[in-house]
Amino acid sequence: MAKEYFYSGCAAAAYGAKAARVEVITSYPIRPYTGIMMELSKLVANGDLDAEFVHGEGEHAQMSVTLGASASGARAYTGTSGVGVAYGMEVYSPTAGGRYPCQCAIADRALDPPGDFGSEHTDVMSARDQGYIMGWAESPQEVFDNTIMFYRIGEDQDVMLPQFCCQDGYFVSHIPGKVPVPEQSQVDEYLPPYNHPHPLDPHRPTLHGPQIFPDQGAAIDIQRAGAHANLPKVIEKCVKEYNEVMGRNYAPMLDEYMTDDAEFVFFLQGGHAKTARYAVNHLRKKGVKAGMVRPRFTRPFPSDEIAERCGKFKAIGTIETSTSYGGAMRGGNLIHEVRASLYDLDKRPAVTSMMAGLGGEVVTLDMFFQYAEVLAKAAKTGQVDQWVYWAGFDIAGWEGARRLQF
Amino acid sequence: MAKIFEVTIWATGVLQDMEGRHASLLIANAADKAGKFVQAWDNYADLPDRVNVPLRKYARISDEEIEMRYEYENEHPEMVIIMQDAIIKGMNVLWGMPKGGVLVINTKRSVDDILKFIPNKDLLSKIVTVDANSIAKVADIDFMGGEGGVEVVGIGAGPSAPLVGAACKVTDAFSLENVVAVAANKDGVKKGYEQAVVTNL
Amino acid sequence: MATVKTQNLEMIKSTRNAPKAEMYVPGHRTCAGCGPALAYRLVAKACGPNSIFLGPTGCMYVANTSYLCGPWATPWTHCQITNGGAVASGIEAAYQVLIRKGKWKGELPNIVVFAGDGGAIDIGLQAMSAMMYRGHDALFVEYDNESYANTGIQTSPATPYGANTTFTPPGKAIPEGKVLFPKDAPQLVIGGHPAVHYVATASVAYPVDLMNKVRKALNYQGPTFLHLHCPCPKGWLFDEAKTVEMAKLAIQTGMWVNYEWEKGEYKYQHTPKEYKGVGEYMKHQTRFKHLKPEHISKMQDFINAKLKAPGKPIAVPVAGPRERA
Amino acid sequence: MPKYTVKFKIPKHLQVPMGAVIPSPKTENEGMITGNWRIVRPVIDHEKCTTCLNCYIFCPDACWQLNEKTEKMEWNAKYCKGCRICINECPADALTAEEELNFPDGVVRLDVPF
Repeated sequence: MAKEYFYSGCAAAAYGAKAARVEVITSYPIRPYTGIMMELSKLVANGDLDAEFVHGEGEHAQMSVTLGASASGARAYTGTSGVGVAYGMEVYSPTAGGRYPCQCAIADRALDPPGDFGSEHTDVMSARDQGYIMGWAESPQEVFDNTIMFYRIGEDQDVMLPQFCCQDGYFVSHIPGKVPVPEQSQVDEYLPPYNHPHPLDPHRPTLHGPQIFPDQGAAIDIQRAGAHANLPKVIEKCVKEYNEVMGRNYAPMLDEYMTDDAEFVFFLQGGHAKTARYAVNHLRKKGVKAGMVRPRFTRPFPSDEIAERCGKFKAIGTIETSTSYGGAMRGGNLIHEVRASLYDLDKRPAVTSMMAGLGGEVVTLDMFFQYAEVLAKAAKTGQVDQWVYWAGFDIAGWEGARRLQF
Repeated sequence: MAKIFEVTIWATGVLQDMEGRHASLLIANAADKAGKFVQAWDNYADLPDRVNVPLRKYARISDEEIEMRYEYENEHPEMVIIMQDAIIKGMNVLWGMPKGGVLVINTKRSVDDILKFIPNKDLLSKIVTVDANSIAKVADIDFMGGEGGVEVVGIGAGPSAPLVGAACKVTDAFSLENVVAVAANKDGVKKGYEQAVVTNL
Repeated sequence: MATVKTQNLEMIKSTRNAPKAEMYVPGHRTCAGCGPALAYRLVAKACGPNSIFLGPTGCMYVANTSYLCGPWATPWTHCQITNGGAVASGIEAAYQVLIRKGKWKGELPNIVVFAGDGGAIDIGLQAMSAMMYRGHDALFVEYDNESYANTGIQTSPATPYGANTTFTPPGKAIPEGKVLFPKDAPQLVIGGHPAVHYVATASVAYPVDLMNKVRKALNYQGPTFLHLHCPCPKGWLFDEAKTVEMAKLAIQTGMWVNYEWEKGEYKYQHTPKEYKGVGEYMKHQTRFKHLKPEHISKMQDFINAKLKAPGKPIAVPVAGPRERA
Repeated sequence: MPKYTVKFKIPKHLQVPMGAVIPSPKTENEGMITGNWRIVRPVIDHEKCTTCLNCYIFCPDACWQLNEKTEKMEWNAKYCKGCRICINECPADALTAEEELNFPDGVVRLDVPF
């Protein structure tokens, strides 16, 4: 039977990778994801995990090592944070386009300047359009489960795509939570050994990635697009099976909380969803019909589900944990895709961008309450006064909404 | 859409990369002088060029605005210019040519000798031969005419001049005087025109 | 516990008993008379079928795979010009674990990175150095055609002093074209990588020697480095029939020295009794045509200094900030 | 409500295998036939040839092979680019350059240079 442990998000990712029997691991230190590799190196050193541990000379090398290992038929695992994500950028498209389903754990971190080790989604959100599967976990348990689930989804022969398995730096990666760890036999039953249809193998030689004519470019892009088109089906299947085998109950795409009769919802990804749930509870006590919607995947983006299930709300506040300077609405990244997903509905909710959790700042209950006021008003009037709100900065009388930590 | 007169130039990689480009530029610039709408470009997939690889350079001339500007190839060249005669053996140089096209070739060989290597010669109405190499020597190959570069030394100093000069004999899309006007080696253009042997087929 | 090669590829005595099988087969878009292509063919011949080749971006990627095909009878993969060493590390690590787990049966394949000078000692230096440091059992070959040739001949750290490239054109202000002296590639590897026990330079002018150095490198366990002199008719601007002749001239003039560095010991090959002047080499190449006598003698001084102890680092004249091209 | 495209029809000439992975060639790469690059071809005089194998070992395109039965060098017209290295490196002057157009055949004719 599953034993329960008290794991940080980092430890959860490491033990998830161990359960997935990763074969090639490559590391480079950067806070806050470093803990994942520290755990794995111990497991390898003690012989608890039979894998090659390659000390990369940078994130660019980490991504390259996992690409090479994955192309040779080994299950490969790496990870990074913040500026490291940016440094690996060149290799993301070759990995996704080459269809090498390796996994890159992300404990996100603000980009410079100046040096800031706090959580912010902007780092990996900037790499969201390369073809990677990508989604944020809310808790160490979900980090553990996603690590295994993402491999299963990415290695599906209809998909064959690499994955960003994301968690909020510090908030999820460093604050331990309960993680029920299943038996290895359960994981083996769920996740078959990695099998690449045409690896780099002298016994059956193939050439990987020769030049193509510009005219063929669209055709090869369509392959990546097609793999993403297959994803919702595959995700549905793989999450369902995971729930059955491990006795969990994950929604495939959209995790909803108190949405049945909600007038407005907070729409956000990652760890701050925890706080959002508590905020919703308090608001409900006050008779405010608030709810929360959390996409489990950012790529593929759950636009179908949003169009299907979020049209009924009067207002949606996308709690942005990333920046999109100069982008539409001048807020974060989520609002672009949420608004776009709702566009074809006859009756559309009012949607506004609500900045929170940038650079690792604490997203307080109070902030959700302030934003709730805005959304409640929008729900009444059917429209928002601003595209984007910066709680505590752009509206007077919000003392305490943002407090300095030290 | 307006009728477009397409010219495809075949040249030898590295050795004639610049000359080939100059041939297309001579044609385009000459037609431009006559107030036509023109276009001249290299085949993108043929570059980076390699020593001896066959290269394609293109020119287009039209009386009206050319609406399809961003394409890779000339699909239907009415005139094909060969900078180095051995290319006709290895490549279907008349690829896409509508019936009644013209072939201009830099060679010291006889027309019959050349036609032996063109199985689809029935597409041709005329063939023009000229020994351009004996009229204008190729200067030392250097990096002056690099991909996308500015032609600082002027265009048409080498064999491209007499070759395009010869082409003037069989088309009115661009005129001798305009080619002379834009070419660096004006004498070469004239000699090419005079020495060109036109054969009707 | 690392899987190690048990193979002992035997030395090739003469051209005649070189392996017949071509692993780098006819059918590639490299220049007529391409030095790197010749080197590739010889390296692949020496490696044999149980090999995996990596092609960082460069001529030997682009020209060899234009379009959607390639000339390798073995497995091959493209990698970025930046990461040849890192992708090779991943492949080697994968085979270590796959063999250990019994998922792949057979001798650890020869993993060979075939990188240009840019992919080896310029933008690819970091990944190459890390592969050497970590001790992956792979061979890193730098085919040196002394420029970024695929993009139309731009200067690289291997481009010799005084060469005309499309990024170092000679002009009134900078008459020499390139004013800097090149990096010493083998020294970069020898100098700081304890895991490396074998580094050698070879030239396409001496194919048997080249093939044997490849095999010697492959017989060594752990990382090894080969620096191959590969004349480039397009980039150096000489008649493509003279590719091998240029390589020979380079050795006769001291512009290139064939040597092996084996566990700290230097051994030299093909040293001429008397060196010709560098002018003898440079006069055949249009890339040096613009040079004045004083430039040639500057090059001669540099070569003379190098030849005092080939393969060892020497001080080079440092260019002023304004002229650094 | 619009739906996503899930199935794509890709015309044959544009089809690329998954991840652009293709099988390795065995003895020649017919995707790039280069014999049609030649301006001149090397012609061998078997009388003079000493089968020193310089042409074989110095050919970047592996276009000279020794036929062990006949002990004669065999030239690969399909791929030889006519670089003339073999002619330059032949110590016995057994090789000469002749214009390709002096020969009626020996070249695979292509529509595009690839």
